[in-house]
Formats: sequence, C-alpha cells, structure tokens
Amino acid sequence: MNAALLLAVGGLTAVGLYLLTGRSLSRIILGYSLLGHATVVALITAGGPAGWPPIAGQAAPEDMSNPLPQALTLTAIVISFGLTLFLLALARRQRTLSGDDLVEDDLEDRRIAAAENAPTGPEDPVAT
Amino acid sequence: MIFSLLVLHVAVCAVLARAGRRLGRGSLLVGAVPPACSALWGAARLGDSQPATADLTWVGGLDLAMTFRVDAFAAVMTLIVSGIGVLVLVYAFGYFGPGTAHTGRFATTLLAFSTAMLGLVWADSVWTLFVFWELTSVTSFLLVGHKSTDAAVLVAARRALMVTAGGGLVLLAGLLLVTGAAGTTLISELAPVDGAGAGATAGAVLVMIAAATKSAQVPFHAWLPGAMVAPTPVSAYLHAATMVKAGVVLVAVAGPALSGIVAWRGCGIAFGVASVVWGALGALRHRDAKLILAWGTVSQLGMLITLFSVGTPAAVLAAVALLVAHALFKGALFLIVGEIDVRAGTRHIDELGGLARSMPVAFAAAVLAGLSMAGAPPLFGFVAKETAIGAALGLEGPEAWIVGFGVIGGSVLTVAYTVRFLVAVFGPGPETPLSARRPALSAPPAVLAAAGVAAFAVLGPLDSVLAPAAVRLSGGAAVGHLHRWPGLEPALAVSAAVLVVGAIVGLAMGGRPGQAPADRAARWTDASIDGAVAVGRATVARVQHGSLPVYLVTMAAVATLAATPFLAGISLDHIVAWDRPLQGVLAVTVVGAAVALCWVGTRLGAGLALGATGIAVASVFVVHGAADLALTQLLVEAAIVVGFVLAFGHLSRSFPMTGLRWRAVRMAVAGLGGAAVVVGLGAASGNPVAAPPLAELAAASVDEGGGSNVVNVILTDIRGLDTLGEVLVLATVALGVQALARPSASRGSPTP
Amino acid sequence: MTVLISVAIVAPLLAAACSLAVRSHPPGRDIAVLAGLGSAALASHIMLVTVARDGTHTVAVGGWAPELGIVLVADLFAALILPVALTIIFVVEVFAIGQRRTVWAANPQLSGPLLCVLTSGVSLAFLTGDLFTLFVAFELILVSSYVLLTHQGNRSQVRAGMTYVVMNLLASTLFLFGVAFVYTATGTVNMALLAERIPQLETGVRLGIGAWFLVVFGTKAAIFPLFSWLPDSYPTAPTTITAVFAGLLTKVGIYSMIRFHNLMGMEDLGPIMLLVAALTMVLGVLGALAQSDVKRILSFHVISQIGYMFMGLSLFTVAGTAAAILFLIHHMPVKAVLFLVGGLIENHEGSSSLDRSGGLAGREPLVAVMFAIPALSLAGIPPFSGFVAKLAVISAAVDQGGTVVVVAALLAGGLTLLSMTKIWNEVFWGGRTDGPRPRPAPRRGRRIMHTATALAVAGTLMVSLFAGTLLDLSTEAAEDLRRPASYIAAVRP
Amino acid sequence: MIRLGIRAASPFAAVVGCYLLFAGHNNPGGGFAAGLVFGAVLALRTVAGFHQPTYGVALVAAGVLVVAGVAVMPLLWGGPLFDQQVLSVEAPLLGKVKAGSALPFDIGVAAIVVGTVIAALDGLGASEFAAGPPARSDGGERE
Repeated sequence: MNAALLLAVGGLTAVGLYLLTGRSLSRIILGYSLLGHATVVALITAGGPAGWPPIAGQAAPEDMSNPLPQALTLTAIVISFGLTLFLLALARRQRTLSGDDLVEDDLEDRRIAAAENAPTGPEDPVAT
Repeated sequence: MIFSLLVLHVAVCAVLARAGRRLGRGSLLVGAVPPACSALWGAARLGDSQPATADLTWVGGLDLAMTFRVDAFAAVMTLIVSGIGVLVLVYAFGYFGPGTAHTGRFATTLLAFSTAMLGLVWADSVWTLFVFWELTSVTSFLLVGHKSTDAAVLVAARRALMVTAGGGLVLLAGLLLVTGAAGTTLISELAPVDGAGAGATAGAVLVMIAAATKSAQVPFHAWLPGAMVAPTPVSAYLHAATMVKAGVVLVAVAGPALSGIVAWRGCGIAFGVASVVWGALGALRHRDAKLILAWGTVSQLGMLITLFSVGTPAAVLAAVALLVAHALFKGALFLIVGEIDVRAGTRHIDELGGLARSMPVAFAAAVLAGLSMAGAPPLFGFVAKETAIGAALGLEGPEAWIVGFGVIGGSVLTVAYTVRFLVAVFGPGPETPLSARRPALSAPPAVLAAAGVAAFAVLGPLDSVLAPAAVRLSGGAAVGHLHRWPGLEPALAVSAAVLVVGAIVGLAMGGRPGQAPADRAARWTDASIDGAVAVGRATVARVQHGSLPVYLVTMAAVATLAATPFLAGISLDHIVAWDRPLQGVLAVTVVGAAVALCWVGTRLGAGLALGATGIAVASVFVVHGAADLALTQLLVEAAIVVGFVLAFGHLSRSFPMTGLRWRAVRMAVAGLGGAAVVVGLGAASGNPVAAPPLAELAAASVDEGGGSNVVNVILTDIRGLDTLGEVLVLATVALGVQALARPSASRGSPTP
Repeated sequence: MTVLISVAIVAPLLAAACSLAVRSHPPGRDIAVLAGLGSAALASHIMLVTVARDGTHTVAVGGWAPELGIVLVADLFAALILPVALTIIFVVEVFAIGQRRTVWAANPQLSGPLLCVLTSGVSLAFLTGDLFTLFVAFELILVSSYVLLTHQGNRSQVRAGMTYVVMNLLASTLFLFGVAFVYTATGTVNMALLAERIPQLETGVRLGIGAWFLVVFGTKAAIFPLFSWLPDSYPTAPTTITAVFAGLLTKVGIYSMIRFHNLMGMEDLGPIMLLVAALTMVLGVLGALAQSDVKRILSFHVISQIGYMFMGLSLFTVAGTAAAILFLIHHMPVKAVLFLVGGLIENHEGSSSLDRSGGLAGREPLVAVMFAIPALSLAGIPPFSGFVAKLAVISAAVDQGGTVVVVAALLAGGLTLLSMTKIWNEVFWGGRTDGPRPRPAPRRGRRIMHTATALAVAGTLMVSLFAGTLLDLSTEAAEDLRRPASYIAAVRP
Repeated sequence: MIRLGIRAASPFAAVVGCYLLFAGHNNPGGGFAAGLVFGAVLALRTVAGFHQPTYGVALVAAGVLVVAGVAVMPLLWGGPLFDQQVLSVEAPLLGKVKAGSALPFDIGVAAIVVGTVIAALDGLGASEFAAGPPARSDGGERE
C-alpha cells in the first residue's frame, strides 16, 4: 500500500466531508466532487501498485497497473458525474425558488420540534 | 361441523357487508341465523362426552394452526355466546328504530364479533385462541365506536382497543414463554408446569395480566365503563356476557396447567379481589344505570377470576355456575336498561322512577335478574353464590382469608348495588314518561331472566352439564355437585347474612342523592396513552430535527465508529512511501488544492479550484498508469466545472458563515472520517487473502474480448452490465435535469 | 433461466426507452410501461417456481468466469423477494394511471419510464452476485428515485430532495470506500468468492468491513441512527412514488444486509445490531406517534418495521433470518398498500392531513376496509400477515433469549396499533371537516385506483393465507444463506 | 472571434470524438469519453449562442434502446447476457478494427452521454448564460 496515495485519499475525504456538511448547496457539490475523487483514488490504491497502462501488447501483464479498479472507478466516475449534474440542476431549481442555494430545514420537523418545545396547554384528547 | 359453522358465520358476514345497506334493519335478523345454528349445535353437544375437534394447519413452521376442540366447557360457552347473540341481535332489531342509519354495518360487525368469540371459546391451540382474542378486541373497537362522530366515543373506543389489544401483546409474550416451557401449543395437552423455571413463571404472570386487561380487572378496568358509550345491545353482549369473559375463559382453560405456579394464583387472586371490591364500590356510587351495571360487571368478573385462579374443584364449579348465571342476569339487566333508555330517553337514576307500573314486563324481568345477581333464592344466582361461598370457606391458609373476604364482602356489596339499582329505577318517584312499547325490546330480557328461574328449577340436568365442564377445568378432579338447597351449612348462614346486610346498605344508599364519582382510572389510562404520544413528540424533536448538515455529520460519525474494528487489524509493514516519487508530490498537490478549495470564498473561485483539484487527481492517475481514467477524469472535470459555473455563476456573493462551534464539530468529524478511510484501507490491505487475477484479465481481454485495452474490454464486455447501469444512471439524470428545468411541464403540485 | 433473468432486468429498460419515444401519446406510453413492468413481474414469478423446484440458477454475464466477470444469481432468497417487489411496482403503476388528472399525480411522461428504470435496478440488485454491480444497481435505484422525488420541482420536494439525495450520495461514497476495502483485502468483488475469502480475514478487518457495510446498507434501509432522510423525503413525493419507495427502497437495503452479512459470516456484530434494531423499532414508532399527516405517519412506520427485519437478521440464526425474509415479503405489499390508501384519502378528503379529514368510513366504506386490513397487518394483529411475520421474528428472538429486543418489538407493536388507531379515528371516524377540496379523480380513474388497491390488499391477504408455504420457503432460503457453501457451490460449480 | 474559433474547432473536435469512440477498444478512449467530447462541442456552440439542441431525451431513449438491445441480443441465439460477438473490419484511417458488439454498445453509450449533456445544457440554463443574466420566470411555481 502506498502512503502517498493514502494521504491523498484521507485528505480528500476529510475536506470533502467538511464541505459536504455545509449549508450551501454549492459547497455540498464541491464536497461531493472531492469525495468522488477520494473514492476513485482509494479504489485504484486498493488495486495495487502503479504500473504501465493496461493495454495488452504494450506492457507485460505483470508490469501493468490493475485494470479492474480502473474499470470500476470509470463506472463510478460516470455515475458521480451524472449525480453531480443532477445536484447542479437541483441547486438551480432551488435558486429559482428561493433566490439562493442554501439547504433548508424540513418544515414539518421544525414545526413538531417547535410544538414540543413551546409550552402547550392541556391536550385535546381527540387530537392525540 | 366446527369449520362449517365458522364458514357460515363468515359467509353471512360477507353477505351483510355487501348488502347491509340495502337490508337495513333486516340485516340484524339475517345476522341472527348463524348464531342460532351454533347455539343449536352447542345445545346438542351439551351431553356429549366426546369433544368435537377440527384442525387446520396454517403456518407449520411456527406451530400456528387453527385447532378447535369443543368439550363440555366449550359447549356451555357456545350456548352463552351464540344463544345470547341471537337474543341480542333480535333485541337490536327493536333497539334501532326503523330507518336508523348504519344498522347493516352494525349487524356485520356484531356478527363478526360473535364469530371471533366463538372461535375463542372453541380454540384448542393457544395461537388459535390468540388470533380470535385479538379479533374480539378489534371488532369490539368497531362496535364501541359505532357512533363515530362523537369525540367522547372515539376516546372510549381507543381506550378499549389499546387496553385489550395491548393486553394481547402481553399475552403473546406470555404464550411464547408458557408454550416454550410446556413444549406444546395445544391447551388440551398442556401438562401442569408447576415448579418450572423462571420462563414459565414469567409467562404465567404475563398470561394472567393479559386476562386481567381483557376482563377489565383493576387497574385495567377503566375501558369497560367507558365502553358504555356503545349502543346497549353491544354493552349487553360484549361487555356483560361474552368478550369480557374472554379473560376469564383464558384463566379457566389455562388453570389446570398453570395453577401450580404460585405467582399465577397470587396474581389472579390479587386482580380478582381488588376488582370485586372496587367494582362493587363503583357500582354503588355511579348514577347512570348502565354504568352501575358496568361497574357491577367489573366486580363479578373479579369474582370469576378469583375463583378460577384459586383453582380448587369447588371453586371451579362455583366459577362455572357463576359464569353462566352472570351471562343470564347481566345480559337481561343491560337489555332492560337499554329498553328504558330507548323508551324514557334517559338512564340516569335521578331522572327515572315509577317504572314498575309503566313497564311491568321489564320490571318483573329486572327483579328476577336482579335477585339472581344478588344471589337470592330461588334463582340460579343463588346456587352459584352459595357454591362460591362454600368454596371460599373450604380454603386454607392466607388464601382463605383473602378469597373469603373478596367473595363475602363482594357479595354484600353486590346485594347492595342491586337493591339500589332496582329501587332507584323502578321504585317510587315521579313517573317517567315513556314512548311506545316495542316487543322486540322486551322479549329478549324476559327470556334471559326466565332462564335464571328455569336454571334453578331444572338444576339436576344443568348440573350434569356444568359439572363435566368444571371437571375439565379442574384438570380432571372430581368437583361435586350444585345444590338447590345446600342444607344447613355455614355457607347458608353467611349467605343469609350477606343478603340482609347488603339489602340494608343498598336501601340506605338508594335514596341518597349525590354526584357520580370522577372517572380517575379512565383519565389515567388516557393519560398514559397520550403520554406515549408525548414521548414520541419529545423524541422526534430531538432525533428528527430536519437539518441536513446534522444528519450528514451523524452519518459520518457513525461511519467513523464503524471503522474502529479496523484499528485492531492495522499494520504498517506493507506500507511504502510511494511507488513513484512523483506520486508523493502529486498527493501533496491534491490535498493542497482541496484545502485551498475550502478557503476560497467565492463560488466562481471555488469552481476553478475544483478544476485544479481534478487536474491534480488526473495526474495521479497518469502516474499510476491509468490512462483511460485520466482522460475521462479530465473531461468530466471540465464538464463539472462548466456546469458549476453555469449553475452558481450568478451567485457571486460569498458562502454563508456558520457558527464556530458547529464548524469545529464538522472539522473534527471530517478529520476523523478521513482517518477512518485511511485506517480502513491500511488495515484491509495488510494481509490480503488473495491477489486479483491480473494476468488472466489481460489474456482474456485479448483472446475473448477482442480488444487490447483491458480497461475498455472490462467496461464494454466483461463488466458490460455495470456499464449498462452506469449509462442508465446518466439517462435518468438527463430526464431529471430536464424535468427540473421545466417543472411546469409536469402537472400538479402535491403536498402543501 | 437466462431468459427470465434477462427479462426481469432488461425488459423494463426497453419499455422505458419505448415509452420515452412515444411520450406524447398517452395510451402508447402506458402500454409500453405496463408491458415492461408486467413482463418483468411475470418473469420473476416463473423464476420463483423454477428456483423453488430446481434450486439456485446462475448466469455468467457475457460467459465470463466468476473470477473475472459478473455473475447473476437467482437463489431462493432473490427469487422469493423479486416477484413481490415487481408485482408491487406493477400494481402501483396501474394505480398511477387511475390517479392521472388529479393534482396528486406524478408526471406520467416521466414517472412511467423512471419506474421502469427503478424496476430494472431492483431486479439487478436482487439478482446480482457481485458487490460492485450491487453498487451500480443501488445507484440506478437511487437516481431514479431522486428524479421521481423531485421531478415536479416544487419547493418542499426540492428541499426534501436535497436531504434525500445528499445523504444517499454520502452513503454511496461510503459504499465505494467499502468496495475498496473489500477489494484490497480479497482481490475480488464477486460475492461467492467474498463469502469464501472474507471469513479468512483477520477479525479486525472482517468486522470492520461488516460494520462499514452496515452503515452503507443501513443508510439505505433507514436503521437507527441513519434514518433521518426518510421521513423528510418520502411524504413530499406523489403518492404512487412514495408507495414504491416505501414498499421497496429500504427493503433493498435490508435485502443486501441479509445477503451480505449472512454470507460473509458477521455473527460477531449480532449483539450490537440487536440493540440498533430495538432502537430503530421504538424510535420509528415514537416518531410516527408525533406526526399529524397520514403520509408522514406511514413514513415513520417504515423505519419502525425495518427494525423488525433488522432484528430477525441480527439474530444470525436460520429461524431469525427466515423470519426476516418472511417479514420482508409481508411488509413490502402492506406498506405499499397503506400509501396507496393514503392516496385514496387524499383523493377523497383533499389532503392527507389528519386535521383536515374525517368521517370517511361513512362515505367510502371500501376505502376504510382497504385501510383497516393492511393497518392491522402492520400492527401485527392476527390473522393478517403482519402477525405471522411478527410472531416469527419474536419467537426466533425468544429462542435466543433476547429479552430486551422482544420487549421493544412488543412495545413497538402496541404503539403501531395506537398510531393506526389515530389515523382511523381522525380520518375514517369523527366529524367531517369542511374546507376547500381539490377536484377528485374522475369516476373511471377512481375505479382503477380502487381496483388496484383492492388487488394489492388481496395480495397481502394471500401472503397471510399462504404464510405457511412462504415461511417454509423462507426457511429454506435462510438455510442457504446461513450456509454460504451452497451459494459458493452454485456460483462456482 | 470566439464564435469563429468555436465554429472552426467543431469539426476537428468531432473527429477526435469519433477517434475515441472507435479506438477505445484498443487504446484509451471509449464511448463515454467520445460522448463527452461531442457534448463539449454542443455545449460550446450553445454557450456561444449558435443554437441549443433539443433532442436530448430522444437521443437518450435511442441510446438506451441500443445499449439494452446489445445486452439481450445474444439471447436470440441462445448465448448468455452480454455475450460478445467479435468481427474484424478494415476501416479507413484506423486500420484494422476488431469490432464486436462492443462497438454498438459504445455508440449507445455515447448517444446517452450526448443526450445527457444536451439535457444538462437545457437544465442548467446554458442559453440564458449566453444571453446574459438569468430570467427568473422559467415557469417554476413559487409557493
């Protein structure tokens, strides 16, 4: 296992998580992109040491980098690309609706929490 | 025959459910047909010593089966359940005037209840019993809530369901433990499990608690008076004659197996005696005629539970007799109160009076039933009470004192509230104006009351029916006989004293005006139900606060926690600094770019920093020997940066600030999360159990895949299915993005 | 068999493409979707019969060996769950056709094809014998659910969509990390090979992988404390969408855990998982009690019920696993039906809020019955399927002496009944409240909706009626899962 | 000036895309990369204000049909799902191409990618970007 790549994975994950837990959707998208990078690097790190591009005929199989994680990560990259596009569209929709890109709290949850915290009178026996 | 009868019940139920609205009141009479058949069959079985059985496996793996066994006791119960059922349905025909809404629905539900109750008394497998037990809870909920537009009715119905069905859950646990200890699920095969382990004891106590909930024993009794909001036929049938007996039946049939367990007897006697006394006191204090009877029922049920829990042959015989007697007299009294309610428009004892003259049939029936309840000769109630007192006097040790107190004290109070009831309702006073007489209303109670006299008259044959039932319930021991005249025994003296003292107390209480007591038990029951809701609110306010960042931090923290086992497997031997030095440089660059991304304040700048990170990552791939990856990464990164700028370019103001503490939490969790992944990778790679098949992949790619770019062959061929999924994700995103751009194209906007 | 598996996975895709091609032509669009979903469902039923008779079938995609390529495995477990899931989707789509022209309907141009993609993903997730393909299948299911959830683009949907999407994105990221862990330790992502190799790993690594995938699958399954996304997002979608989500999505997570954690021998995690199960059951139902909207109440119940399945799984016994499988089979249709009834309530009352409805039983007795049966089943009242499933789970736990979790399960059962009573009292009983009511579905649409719901209710009754057979099959499936050798042998003959 | 550059670069980029598409099986490249290159061309043209393509969903549907078709085609002759059929073809410019069913598969992939990019251009408002500040009245209901 390769310490340099591990460092990259850890760093990307940490920064990605930090950004992902923000309240602004643009940062969430940035965070998700970084996490995506982290998974890709993690997967190719998991595949083994560096080597020649896995193209048969250009290098001996034992000198190649492991092609399977590359294929897996290509799939993962495409998926996360698609999802990023979707997030962007969602963010744009949010901007149209509310004028900014902040993630809002769930209103019903807030309402129930507020009702819980506010001093309430005797409960209506039927309503509960 | 058992199944045919049940199928008949269910079929008629289905017909009524379909055609009830059209049949109207007539559906009550149609609904009386199946119980009539069952009652006749039950009557025919009374003398039969060979039990009828039926068996149908449902879920073999769980020993779940529909097993029925109609023995001497079940035949008696059949007669009570179905016989009174017929009378009640006929009575209901009179109770609901022509044109009353929802009589079809009422008939359907009442018949469904009757079916469930029959199933319950016929059950031999404990699971069959449980199934019908819960069904009686549900159908009774529907019946109690029949007048469903009234808020108080809804509360009462909910209370009844929650207590009885909640008891069902306790029963489930109890039955699991008991059957586990006994090794069978058939009630008839339950061997006595005395002296068994903690499991059996706990199971027995749970079963007893369940019985107490269903039979309205203190402190679970509050639902029964509350259920009096139901139409009177329901009160008479469910809450006097049948459903409340379900708990009693359970205690009765489980008695032979469990009465060896001290906790079972202790629990039962405690519930029973408390209910006898508290119920009777309630009956003495309430001023609504129906509530008086309901509280009286609590008291009588307590007596039954006490006697069955005691479990001596004499007590069991007394209990069986009282069970029958109670069904007759309490059914009759409820029906009479219902008639009064319908004809006088009230059932408050302060507003009633002088009915002895204006309702002679009802008066006669009430006196007969009331005296039976009080245990006065020459009525069947007398026989039952006489036997009960005899059984109590026959006990030894502390049980004798407690049970004796319960039975004798309870009897005194019973006499008292009976006298008070009869005097207040029928005695002197301003005559209550009445509406026209309805024969369907007055006949059924008269029949039931007369049955009390007849039972006394033909005690011999009746004894030959009840004694086998009692033998069955006392585990085969000889039980003795019922006597019309027990002879000059201590019990008789006690009986006489009870009657005299009770009558005096009753007359003294009868004239006293007063306030009906506040229904504290009901309030407490409702409060504990609402308490669950309040706990729910409080919990959800903490757990489900609606904030995405908090959810994400929670999740990352949980993931970090999940990675802790990796720490045990970590080793550093296999870690090299880098395969190629350039990797080190690039790794630092990548992390640096990512950190920079964090610091950039504007969205546009962040987009560009994202691009830089992407390029650095792509370089990592190049160095690693992943050319396809690098190429794709670059293209994707470019597209994302463009998209980012497109989506956020117009929002140029900087990111919102968050609280310092919250940012510290985020940083901590993020750092730990990063560490978790590193630890996981490091540990997992430490000691691999197998190597990936590199050479095979390369060879297969050329030979079978027809391409020399192994990655591409994997993508399009070896793992083509993944690629298929991947492009489908893209295709779906395309639809979603377009839909979000033009949401007006989609119709509607649900949810406020 | 290859044909059946292919039809289950690919037929919905072809249908989706066709439906998109003719999307401005409503009958053609619906026919294409129904044909795709119907054929997949039919194929899955035939698959169940075949597998129950002949045992596990495998298909090597592209003819590659399991060491290299992807293997699809139709074992009894998959074959049992798949027909239930696909039939539900089909019935819900029929319901959706009836719901058209009301304000609660999803956009038919999109919802049909997207449901097809979702179906395909569900089939793939159930049938795949490859961890990474499972990831792809998850993404397929998720992305179609993202779009289904948000495609109407109103404010509550976008807000809920963000919570839902971002939480699941993080879960997917964790999944990929998990794949990296597994791959670096074992050199494969094939489940059968993993079932051989993961138990050989040293304890720390093995448990780490197990716990990590608990988080990954647990987020999809909405177990404690990872369930927060569910009640915020489900209620905002159109009813039909929610019905599919509630019926299926979390179950895919449970399914994956039952498969993964049994095959990979994660018994050591059992005690902590039981604790999580107890918390999931109780917290879910407590959450439901606090709500005042039918769809939100039902959403919280999804969580609570997941707890029961998780409890069965956490016992790591044949009886427990079988109970979890039976519970899955019972729960999927019941939950979907309840949400469909929620749709009917919306249609008749103008809202799914408890405060704004009342007295429905008098006006629509059929709807009341169609609510009562699955509601009682959910609460575990006999003789409905929920009782059998719950009894199976609880008696499996009693055998293992899990007192705490049994008490939690019983408590959750009682509180479930309470919250069903709440819906019943306020929607079906009580006085009718007045207020503006949107135009209900036209007569024909209403008939389609009622028929679809009634069919689904009948389905839940069938589950109850044939619970014995289903439990026997579940037990057989559970035996296979608890004995990975048979799975391995089927994949690598 | 930029428009001119984009106009001039378009055919060149299209050729690069084609190369990636056909060469992918033996050299780095493939359907996805090719699709992104095509998509980039369309994106640049849109942002530069030439015209915005609208056939995204149709392209996606066609791509899904092709890809799913390739997956199940082998069933017709009894092969397993995704069974690879290889043909050798002499193609101009590229020399001998051993093309199998991987090629239509890659083409389907590329079609879906292009369709997605087109949809994304629409969804992210690329034309508005070209036209200046965004208009708020895109039909979204505000609550």
